[in-house]
Amino acid sequence: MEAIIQYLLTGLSVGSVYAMVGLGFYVMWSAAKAVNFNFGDIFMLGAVLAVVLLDLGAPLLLAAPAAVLAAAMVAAAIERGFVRPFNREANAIGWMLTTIAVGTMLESATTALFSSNPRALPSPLAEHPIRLGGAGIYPQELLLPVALVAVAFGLEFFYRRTLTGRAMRAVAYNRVAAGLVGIDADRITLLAFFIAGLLGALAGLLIGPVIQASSTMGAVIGLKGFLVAIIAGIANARGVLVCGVLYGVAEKFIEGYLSTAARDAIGFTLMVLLLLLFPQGLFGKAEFKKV
Amino acid sequence: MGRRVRDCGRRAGLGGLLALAAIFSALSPAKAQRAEPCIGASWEVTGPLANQGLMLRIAVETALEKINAAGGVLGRPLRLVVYDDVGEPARAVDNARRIGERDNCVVMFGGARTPNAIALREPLEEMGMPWIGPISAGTTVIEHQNGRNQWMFRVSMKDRWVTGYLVDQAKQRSASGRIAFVYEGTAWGQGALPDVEAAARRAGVTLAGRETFNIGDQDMSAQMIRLRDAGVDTIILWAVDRESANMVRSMDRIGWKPKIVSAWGVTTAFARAIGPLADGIMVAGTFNWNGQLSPEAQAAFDAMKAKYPDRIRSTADLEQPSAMANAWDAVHIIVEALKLAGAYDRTKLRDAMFRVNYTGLVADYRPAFIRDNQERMDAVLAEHYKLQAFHNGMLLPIEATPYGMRN
Amino acid sequence: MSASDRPSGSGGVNRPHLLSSSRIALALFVLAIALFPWTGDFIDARFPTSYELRLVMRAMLLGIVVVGLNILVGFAGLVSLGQAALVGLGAHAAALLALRADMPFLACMAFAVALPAAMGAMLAFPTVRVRPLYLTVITIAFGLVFLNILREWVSLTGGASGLTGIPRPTILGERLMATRAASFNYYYVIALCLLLALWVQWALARSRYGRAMRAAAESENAARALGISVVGIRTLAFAISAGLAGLGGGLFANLALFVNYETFTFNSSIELLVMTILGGSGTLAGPVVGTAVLYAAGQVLQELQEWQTFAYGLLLVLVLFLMPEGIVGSLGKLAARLGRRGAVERQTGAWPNFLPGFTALASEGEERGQATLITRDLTLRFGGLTAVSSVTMEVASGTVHALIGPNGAGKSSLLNIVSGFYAATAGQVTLFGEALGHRAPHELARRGVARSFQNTELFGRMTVLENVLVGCHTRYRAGFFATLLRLPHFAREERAMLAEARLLLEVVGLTDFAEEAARNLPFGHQRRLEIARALALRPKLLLLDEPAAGLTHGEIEDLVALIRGLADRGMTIILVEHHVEMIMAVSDRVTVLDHGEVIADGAPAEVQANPAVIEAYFGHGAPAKVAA
Amino acid sequence: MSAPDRPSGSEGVNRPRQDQALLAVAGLRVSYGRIEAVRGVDLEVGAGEFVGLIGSNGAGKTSLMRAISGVLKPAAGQVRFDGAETTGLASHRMVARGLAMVPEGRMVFADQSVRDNLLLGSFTQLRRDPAGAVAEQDRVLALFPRLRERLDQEAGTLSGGEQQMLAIARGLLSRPRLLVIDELSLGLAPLVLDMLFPVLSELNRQGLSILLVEQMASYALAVTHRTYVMENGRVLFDGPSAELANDPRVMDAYLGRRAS
Repeated sequence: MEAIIQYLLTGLSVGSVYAMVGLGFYVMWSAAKAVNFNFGDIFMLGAVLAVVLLDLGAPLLLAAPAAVLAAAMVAAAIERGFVRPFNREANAIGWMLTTIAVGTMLESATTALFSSNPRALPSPLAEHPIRLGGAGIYPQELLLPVALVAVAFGLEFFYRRTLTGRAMRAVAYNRVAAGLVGIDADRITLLAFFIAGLLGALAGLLIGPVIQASSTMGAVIGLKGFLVAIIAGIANARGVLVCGVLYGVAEKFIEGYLSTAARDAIGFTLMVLLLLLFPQGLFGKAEFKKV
Repeated sequence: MGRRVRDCGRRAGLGGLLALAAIFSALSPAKAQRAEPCIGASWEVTGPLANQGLMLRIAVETALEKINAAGGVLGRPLRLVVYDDVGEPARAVDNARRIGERDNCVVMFGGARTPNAIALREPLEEMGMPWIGPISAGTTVIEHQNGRNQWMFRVSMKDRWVTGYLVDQAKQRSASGRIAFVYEGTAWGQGALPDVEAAARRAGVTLAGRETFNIGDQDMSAQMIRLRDAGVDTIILWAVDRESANMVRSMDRIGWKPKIVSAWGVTTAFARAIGPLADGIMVAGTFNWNGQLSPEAQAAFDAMKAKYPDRIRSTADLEQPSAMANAWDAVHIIVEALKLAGAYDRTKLRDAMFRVNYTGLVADYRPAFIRDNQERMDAVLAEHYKLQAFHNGMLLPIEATPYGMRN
Repeated sequence: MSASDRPSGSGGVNRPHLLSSSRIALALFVLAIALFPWTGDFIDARFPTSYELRLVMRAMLLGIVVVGLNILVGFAGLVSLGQAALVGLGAHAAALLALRADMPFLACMAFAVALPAAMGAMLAFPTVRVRPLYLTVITIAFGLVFLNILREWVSLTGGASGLTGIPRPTILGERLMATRAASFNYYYVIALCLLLALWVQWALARSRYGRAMRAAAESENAARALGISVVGIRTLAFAISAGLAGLGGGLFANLALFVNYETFTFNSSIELLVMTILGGSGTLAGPVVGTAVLYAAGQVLQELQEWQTFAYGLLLVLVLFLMPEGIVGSLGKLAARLGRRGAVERQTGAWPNFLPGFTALASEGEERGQATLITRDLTLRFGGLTAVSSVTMEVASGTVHALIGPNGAGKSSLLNIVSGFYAATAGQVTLFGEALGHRAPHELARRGVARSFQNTELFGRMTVLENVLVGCHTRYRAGFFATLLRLPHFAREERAMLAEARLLLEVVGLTDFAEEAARNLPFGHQRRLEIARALALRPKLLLLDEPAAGLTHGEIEDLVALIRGLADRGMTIILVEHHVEMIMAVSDRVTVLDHGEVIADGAPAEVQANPAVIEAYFGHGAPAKVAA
Repeated sequence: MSAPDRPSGSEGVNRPRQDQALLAVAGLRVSYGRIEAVRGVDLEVGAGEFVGLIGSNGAGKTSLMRAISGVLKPAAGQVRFDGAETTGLASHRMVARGLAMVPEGRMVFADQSVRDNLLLGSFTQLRRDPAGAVAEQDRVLALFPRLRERLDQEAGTLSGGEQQMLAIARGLLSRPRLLVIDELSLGLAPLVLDMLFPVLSELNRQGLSILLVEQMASYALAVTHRTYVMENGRVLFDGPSAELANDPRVMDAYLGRRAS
C-alpha cells in the first residue's frame, strides 16, 4: 500500500514533467506544424540558467523567473532562426535537422561552460520530504502537479479567453484565414515557441531541485515528452496532459512491479502498441485527407 | 538535358573523390618506426562524463609540465595528445589507431568505460602499444578471458578487489547482515555484479537484494522500497555522481537511511549536488587529497593549482581525487619505465614496465607490474585501497570522520 | 531539389557512352578505393597506416548504411531516427550467430541483412499508412527499446559489456583481415559491399520500384491513382534501407570483433541521417560524399577538444543554411544553372497525335453499349455535410460521359468515390460489370481506372519521361530481384515500357521535354503530361477532373480532339468540367449535379435546355429586392 | 434571365480616374512555380464602387484576389491601395490598411465560437479602438441577426449560409474601406443568396467599396456597378454591369466559347 502511494506520488510528479514538456510540443506543433526537436534543452536551460544566476548572486526568487524567461527567449530565437526558414513548404523536415543541430550546440556549450557535473539547484521545498507512512514526497515534487494544473488552466484561459490566445488558435486552424483578419501569423508562431519555452523551462526549473541541474538532464525527458505528445494525438492539449501524467505513473508501476532496468523498453513498447492501435493518437481526431 | 544531368553527376562524383583525397592528404604519414615522445589519451572530453576527462587531463598535464621542466625524459619533452571517445567503443578504437599509427605515441591512456577498454584489446596487440588505465576499474579490462594480456596496464582500482574490500566493509558495518548491491546499468556496474556475488560468497554473505538503474534515471524509489522492505541495512553501491544523488534523494523521500559503502564513482560533485544527505556515505578510493598530504602530494596539488587557477582552488576541486592521483602516478611510472627502456620504443617500454619500482602518491609500487601475471598488470593493490567518507560536504579519509569504526 | 544527378530514368536513349563522365567518375572512385591500401608502394611511405585504413573502412561501412538511408529519405521521403538500432541488429545478429552457432561468415551476413530487413518491414507496414511522421516516431521508440534490450539481456548480448571474442571471419578458409599480410582482403570485402549497395541504389533508381518510391513521396494521391500501393512501396523502401543498415552492421561486427550497445545509440541515428542530408538526399553520389565529409570532419574536429561537439553542430547548421540540398544536390544545381545557358529550344509537338502504334496501346475496351460504371444511390457525407446525395447514374462503355454542375455540386466527390479515394457512406458502385465494395485507389487502378486531378498532381521533381513510366508501373511483370539484378527479361520489359512511354509523349507532343523536370513545364504541358501518364495505365475507364481548367482556347480544342479520339478507340471517359461549351462539343451524355443531387441527366442538348440546369449554373435570374 | 433589379445611383458606374482609385492593380502576374495563373491583369476599384469580377472556374480570379489581399506574393506587377504601393505586403498588413477579404471557402475558424470568430474579426480594431470595435460588432450583428442567435455555437456547426454570413461579418469587423469577397455563392442555396446579396448592396450604399468575385454571373451583374470578365488569367473586357448583362460576349467567355 505504501509502495502504491509512493508510485502514485512520484509518478504524478514525473508525469507532470512529461505532461508539461508534452504541452510545450503541443503548443509548438499547433502553431507551426513543426517543433523544436531538441526541446529537452530548453527544459535543461530552465534549471541550468537558474543555477548560473544563483552563482552570480541573484536571489532565488529573481533567478527562477529570470531563468525561465531567458530559456523561453532562447526557444523563441530557435523558432525564428532555425524553424521558420526550414518550414516553408508543407511536410518540410528541414526543421527537424536544424533544431537537432542547434540542440547539439546548446547542450555541448553548456557542458563546456557549466561543466558536465550535476549541480544542486537549492530550493527550500526540496529539503524535507513529507512522509506518509513509509512513502514520502518532497513538497517541491508536489509543486509539479500543482504547476501543471495551473499551466493547464493558464493555457486554457489564454487560448479561450484572451485575444492573442484566440489568435493563436486561429493560426493553428488556418494561417491564411488568420492573416486575413489581420493576425501576423509569424509573430504568433514566435510567441507560441516562447510560450512552449516557458512551459519547458518551468518544468526544468521545478524538477531541478530534486534531480539536480546538468547539461544532459533534458535529453531523455525531451524525447519522452515528444513521444507522449504524439501518442496523445499531438493536436489535443487535454490528451497530452492526461497521457503525460499517465505515462509517468505507468513508469513508476513498471519500475515497482516489472523491472527497473527494462522500464523504457516496456514503456516505449507500450507506446508503440498504442500508436498502432490508435493511429491518430489516443485523443486525436481522424483527419480527413483531401484529394 | 540528359547530358547535363550526367555532367553534374560527374562533378559530384569528382567532389566525392576530392573529399576523400583531402582526408588522406590531411593525414601526414607516420614514417618513424621508433615512437614519438607523446602520451596519447582516449577518454571523455564531451558528454555527461566530460568532467572526468578534464580532471585526468589536469593531473597528466601538470605532471608532464613538471617532468619537462626538469629536462624531460631521455632528453626530450613528453607531451599529451587527447582524443574524445564520447564513451563509444568504436571511437575509442579510432583514437587508439590514431595515437598508435599517426601520432605514433609511445603509450596511451584510457578512460573510464569498460567496453572501450575491451574494444582496444586487439588493436593494441596488433600495434604493440602499451595502454594504461588510470580510472577504469572493470576487472575484465586487465584480466582477459584468454589470460594473455600483454599490453594493458592499470594504475587504478580493480573491481574484483574492490568488491571484496567493500563486501568486507559492508559486512562489518551491517547490523542485520542484510546487504544489498545497487549498480548502474553499464558495463562497469553489470561487470561488478559477478565480482560482488563471488566476494559475498567468499565472505559468507547472502545478498539480500540486487537492484539496478539506468544512466539518467531520476527516481529510484521503487528499488529503495524493495530493499527497505527486504530489511536491508547496508548498500554496496556502483554508481556515479548524478544517479547516486538521485538515489540518495529517493531514500530520503521514503525516510530510509541505510549505510552505503560505494565504489569510487561518487566524488566531490556528488556531495556538492546533494548537500548534507551525502554525509556518512563511505567510498573506497586510492587516495584522498583532503587528509594529511605528503610533501610530494602537496607539491602535486600546488602545481595543479598553479597551472589551472580557474579550476583548482582547493583540494575539494580535485573532483576525481583517486583517479587524479592514479594518473599522476601512472605518468611517473611511464617515465621511470622509459628511463629503464632507454629509448622511445613501445616494446622496450612495455618490457621495462615490469621493472619499474617507484614510490608514488597512491602506493609504493614495488614492482609496479609483474610479467606473465595478468592479475598483476594492476599496479594498485587491494591493500592500497583507502576508505573515505563524506562529512560536511567533503570527502575525507575515514579516520578524519566520525564514521570510522575500522581503519 | 534539382534534377541534377538525380536518378534519371532516361535508360534507353541517350544511353551514356562507354566513356561518359559519370562512368569515368565511378571508375576513378572504384580505382581509388581499390588502390588505396597500396598507396605506400607508390609514394614510398608508410601510408596508409592501420589508422587511415580503419577510417576508410569505417567510412565505407557507414556509407553502406547511408546509402540505405538515402533510399528511405531521398527516394521514399520517409525519415528514420532509429537507423543505428537496425545497424546494431545486424551487428548483433552476425556476432551472435558466429559466436553461439558457429555459423560461417557468409551465412551470418545473410542473417545480418535479412533480420533487420524483416524488422524494418514490420515497423513500417502498420505505420506508414497513417502519417509519414509516425515512422519517425516509431523508429525512435524502436531504437530506444532495442538498446534497452541489448543492455539488459545480459545472458544473450553480454549486456553493457558487449560481445567479445567474435571469431575472425573467413571465406573459403581464408581469414579476412585488413592487413598487408592478408592482402587487405577484409577491406575489399567491405569495398565490394559498398559497391553492391551503390548498385542496389542505382538499379532501384532506374526501375519501377525506385520511381514508385519517389512518386509516392511527391504525390501520394497520384501514386495511388496510378496503381502504386503506397503502403507497400514505403514498406519495401524501409525494408531495403534496414537491410543495408544490417549489412553495414554485420560488416562492422566482423571488423571490430567486439560489439556492445553504445555504438548504436540515438545520437548515431542522427549522425547517419545528417550524413544522408549533408551529401544530398536523393542523389546517387550523396551518401558517399556526405559520409566521407562528415566522418572526416569528426576526426578533424577532435582538435577542438571540449568544443568539438559544438563545432559539429555549428558545421551542420552552416551546411543546412548554405546547402539546403546537400553538397551534391547544391553543386549539381549550380552546375545545372551554369549549363542551362546553352540550352536548346525545345519544340512542342501538336497533339493529339494519334500515331499508328497508339491504337494498339489503347486498351481493349469493353464491348460497346455495356455499362462500364453504374452507381446506385451513392451517398457521401463528411460530418454533417452531404457532398453526394443518392446519386444513381450509368456510364456506357466507349462513351464520353460528362459530369457538370456548379462549384461545390459534388462532382469531384463523386469522382473520388469512383476512383476509390473516398469510401461512400451508402450506395453501390458496379464497375466493369462487377459490384465492388470499397476498393483502394491502387486496386481500382489495376482494374483499369485511371484519373487526372483537378490541381494537376505531377511528380514535379521527376522527369517528364519518368512521370509516364510511373504510369506503366502496374504493367511490369519482372519481380523485385530480377529488377535489382537487371536480368534480361527485366531489361526487355524496361525497353518496351520506355518505348511505350516515348510513344505516349509523342502522342501528347512532349517528346522534346522528356528529360525536363515535370514541375518546370508550362501549365498546359503539365495537363498533357498528366493525361499521358494516365494513358500509360492503359485504362478502360478514364476519369478527367476539370482537364480544361486554365487551358487556352486552342488547348481546349486539342483536348476535345483527344477525348473524342480516345472514346472512338473504345475508352470510356468520365469528364468533370465547367466549360459548358466544351461539354457540349465532346460528350455523349451529361449528368448534372447540384448540391450533391442529380438534377438532370441526358443528351447534351436536352440538358442545355433544362431550366433547372440553367438556374443551378447562372443563378435564378434576379436576386430578391434589396432590403430598403 | 429576367432583368435585374439594379441599385440606383450611377456615381460609381463611370470608370474612376487613376488617382481616385481606391485599389489599382497594374500588370499583375501570379505564378505557382512555372504555372502562370494570372497573366497581367489591370483592375481598379474606385472609392464607394461595387465592382464585380466574373469568369469561369480556373480563370485565375481567386489567384488574383489572393495576390491583391497579400495571401500570395505576385510574380510581377503592381498593387496600389489607398494611394500607396502595397505590392507583396502580407495580408495582415493589408487588413491593417483597410482591405479585408472574405476568402473562397469562407475559412471560418471552425473550432471557435461565433463570438470568438467575430472577436478575431475585430483583431486589428480591438487594439486601436476597443470601444469602436464593440460598437462595430453591434452594427454588424444587426446586419446578420442569425449570427446573434448563434453567438456561442461553434462556427464549424453553422450551415454554409451562416458560415458565409460569419465570414462576411468577420471581414467587416476590421472596418475595411474595401471588402473583397471571393466566390460568395460557392455551395450556397439560392435562398441564402437572396439574403446575402441585398446585404452587400446595402453595405455599398453605406459607403463601403466592394470587389465581388463571383461565378454566378447573373447575381454579380445584378448587384454591381461595374464588372470585369476574366478568362485564362486575363481580363477580357469590362464595363458597366447593366450593359454587360445583355452582352453576349459575357455568356461566351463565361461558357468558354470563343469570343467571336
